[in-house]
Amino acid sequence: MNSIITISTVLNTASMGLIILGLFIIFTQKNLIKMVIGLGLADTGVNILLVSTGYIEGNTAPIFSNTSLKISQMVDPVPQALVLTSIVIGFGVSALALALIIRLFEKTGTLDTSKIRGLKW
Amino acid sequence: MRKLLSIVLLAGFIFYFATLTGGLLIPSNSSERSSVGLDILSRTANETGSANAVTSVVVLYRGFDTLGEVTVLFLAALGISVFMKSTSKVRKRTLDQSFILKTGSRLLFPLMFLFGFYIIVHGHITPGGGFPGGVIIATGFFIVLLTSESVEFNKTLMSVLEGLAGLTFIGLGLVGLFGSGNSFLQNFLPLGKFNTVFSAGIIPVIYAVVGIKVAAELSSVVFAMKESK
Amino acid sequence: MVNPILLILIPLGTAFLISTVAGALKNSTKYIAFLALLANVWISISLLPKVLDHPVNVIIAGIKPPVGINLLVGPMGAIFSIIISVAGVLVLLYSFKYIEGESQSKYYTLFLLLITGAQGMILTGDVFNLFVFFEILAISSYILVGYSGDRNGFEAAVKYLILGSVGSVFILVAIALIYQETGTLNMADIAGKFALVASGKKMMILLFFITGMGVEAAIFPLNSWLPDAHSSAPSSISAVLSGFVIEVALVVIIKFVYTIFAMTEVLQYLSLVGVITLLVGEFAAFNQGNIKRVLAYSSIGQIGLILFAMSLNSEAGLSAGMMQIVNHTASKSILFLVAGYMIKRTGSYQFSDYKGIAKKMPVSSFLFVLGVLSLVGVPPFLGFFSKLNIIIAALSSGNVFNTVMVFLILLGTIIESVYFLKIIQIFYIGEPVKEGVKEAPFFAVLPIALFAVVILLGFLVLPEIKDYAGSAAAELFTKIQMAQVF
Amino acid sequence: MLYLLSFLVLVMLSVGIAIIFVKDILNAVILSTVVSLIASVIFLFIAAPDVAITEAAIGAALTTVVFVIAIKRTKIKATIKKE
Repeated sequence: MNSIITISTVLNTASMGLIILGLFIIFTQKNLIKMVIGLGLADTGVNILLVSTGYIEGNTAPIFSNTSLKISQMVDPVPQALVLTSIVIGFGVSALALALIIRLFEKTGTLDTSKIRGLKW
Repeated sequence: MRKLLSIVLLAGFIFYFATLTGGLLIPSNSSERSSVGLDILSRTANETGSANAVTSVVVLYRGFDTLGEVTVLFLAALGISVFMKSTSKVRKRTLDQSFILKTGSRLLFPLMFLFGFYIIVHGHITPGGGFPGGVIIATGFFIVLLTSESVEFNKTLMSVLEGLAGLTFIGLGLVGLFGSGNSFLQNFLPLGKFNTVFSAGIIPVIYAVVGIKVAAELSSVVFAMKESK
Repeated sequence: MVNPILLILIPLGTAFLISTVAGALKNSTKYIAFLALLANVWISISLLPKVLDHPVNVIIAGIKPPVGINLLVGPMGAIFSIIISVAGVLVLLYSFKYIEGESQSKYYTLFLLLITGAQGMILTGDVFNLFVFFEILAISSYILVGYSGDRNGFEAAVKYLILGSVGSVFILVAIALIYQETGTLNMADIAGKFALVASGKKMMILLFFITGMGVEAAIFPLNSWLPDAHSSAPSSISAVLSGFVIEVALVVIIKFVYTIFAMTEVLQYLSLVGVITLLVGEFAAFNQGNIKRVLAYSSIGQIGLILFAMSLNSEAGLSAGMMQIVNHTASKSILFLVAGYMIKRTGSYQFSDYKGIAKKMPVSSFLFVLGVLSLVGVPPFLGFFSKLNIIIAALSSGNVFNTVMVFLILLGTIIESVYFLKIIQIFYIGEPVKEGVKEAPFFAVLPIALFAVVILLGFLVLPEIKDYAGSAAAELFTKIQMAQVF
Repeated sequence: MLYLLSFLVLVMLSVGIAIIFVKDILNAVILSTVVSLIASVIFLFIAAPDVAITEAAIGAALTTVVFVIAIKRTKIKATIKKE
């Protein structure tokens, strides 16, 4: 493989980009809901990174749907199982964050972190 | 000040990640790769009887993680019900839904339920399983509850269902622990014929429990957020 | 047969059980929770002698590691699960009267899940499993911080949640990179395979992990959430969060550095970070007027001290750090639990309103003083011996850096004693201004007194404590336990 | 395959960057759903159908539902307050 751009570099760019983007949104945006969106983006980025660690170019999904499939032609199933867990956890955290934000909004009337001054941010 | 700090932090992070991608994420040579996953691929068919290796990892090899994962969803549902508790009055629906919507949703619900069930019980053969299947069943509930006035969402029933499904999961594991296997979540059912629905021992059973739990938890998450006023 | 997996399954199963029967039993579910945690205490104590000579390796789903998940319980795991179960059961007893309101069963479910997460993080032998339990611990703490339902609680919970989730993103990146490099998730297997990995790569992965876990452990630049979260939570939860949650995260970091990555070269920086954390915490605590914020900042100071002790790269330092954790759990729990009833009785968070409260709440105030004495390190309390051991361990390493650090620690201790004396002086001097303040109920005083027994009579069983802490230190330092998995 | 994947990643990242500049929060949520959906297509391409299904069902669909509920509940109150 002489070409610089391979599937795994593309995947790494995607995951790195999404993680940095997500963190950027969390640290610079002031809207709380947007911060949660940033969290979701960073989670997606990590998930792509995890799946790409098990990816072997040209191989098929790890499902023995017929007997002709060979083990050496399959990708690693473990990272995929980890990502299933990570997606569900990410959803749980986002939903919880939004519920908290709704209640905080009911108490303060704003979603802007610079206007919520009960505690030091 | 905060913005400046975060930009400095992010610049550091980008640099950090860039060096990492340069040095660390060099595409590894597939022929030399040795990993737990490739080991699992070679033994899953004989050991678990599940055609879908991802399912066998999720339910059996890393079943303890899955128990933790449904616990996280349980926690999220519980947390939302804690935060929304002080305002949990049942809202009278004033919206008058159209006849087509109501009838359509009632027709759709059994189909969605069946489809979700199909996805769950075929989790060890095809892609899918407890999590997407549970989501589909939960979506079926949403459609009915959003369109018809007569059906009320029963919170107590849902929390009982969540708890019972969790207890069943642990109970199935404990049968393995105190039974012959002497280890938590041990597969104690026969493996059956490879690539059929009734195969793979406790995998479909556990996935069904996971599906019920996920469906109940997701419904209570969405309804706790929506209904409380 | 005592199986360590029950330490995780009993609280988890009880949490599900409570959710099932909450409708029928209403608030009496708390007794079920109490029984479950008592069982946990018994299991963890009977586990300790078994793990001293060789660790217990629990295989899950009948699949041997590294393919399956295992639990690996050495002396450190056993000691920590005793700390978690005992502190848990005492704080639960305190909550019986302290927590009021309608849906108490939810509080107890959350509390049990918090215990589950903490036990799982300490006992597991698998990196991703650690992450799952970390999330259980973290999410239940977010919810419990906001449990009181007031504005500050929600705000602190949102802040804690966002920072904690950023931390978990970092941890997941570290796990993905570990899997990329070694192709395994089992801790012992990783430790073996990491020997072949270039140290630059290992350092990067470790930095990711420390950054992520450091948010939960509240080490210096990552601890801005702690004062808010610990001061806004219900006091029983503050006691638990300060008592063992941050310590669990810290010990996981230390465990990774010593055994899995075996990179003792980062320890120098960690000990510097520890001292900075200590000074930041103590200086910030000095200016606070809110009693719970004082205690929260003092927790930051203490966590810095523990981090310093544990990153001295010597067995003596590690065992002194373990002792300090025991001391901090007991004494900080006393302080938070007493503060909880003082806030409840007077309706004020400012300690300047507690003038002469010792006349109205004599037992509580006395217990508070005991907690302070042990936290600051006055003989003959447990805190004196643990601090002394830390200083001896630091000085015996013989380098100038550690000697300077010891002076900074002593400076921090002086500041700490000054602000605590200020509070105690307010308690005992002056006439009570508030009417209707009365002593905390028996069920609240009893667990506080039991915590006080630990720090008061600690010196009687000091050799034993030292022994156990020493074998826990040896587990981390010599890595023998890791090698016995396969 | 490689070019298709690169194209998808490019679109995904540019949609992600657009989130920073979008003023209306509902639009931002919809853009994040787009990112999630593209991610799920990427998962399908890199031989992870299980992940793709779960990401589409949970990451894209359900998360959006929850976000939209949150936006609705934080907006209605705001207009009431103004009146």
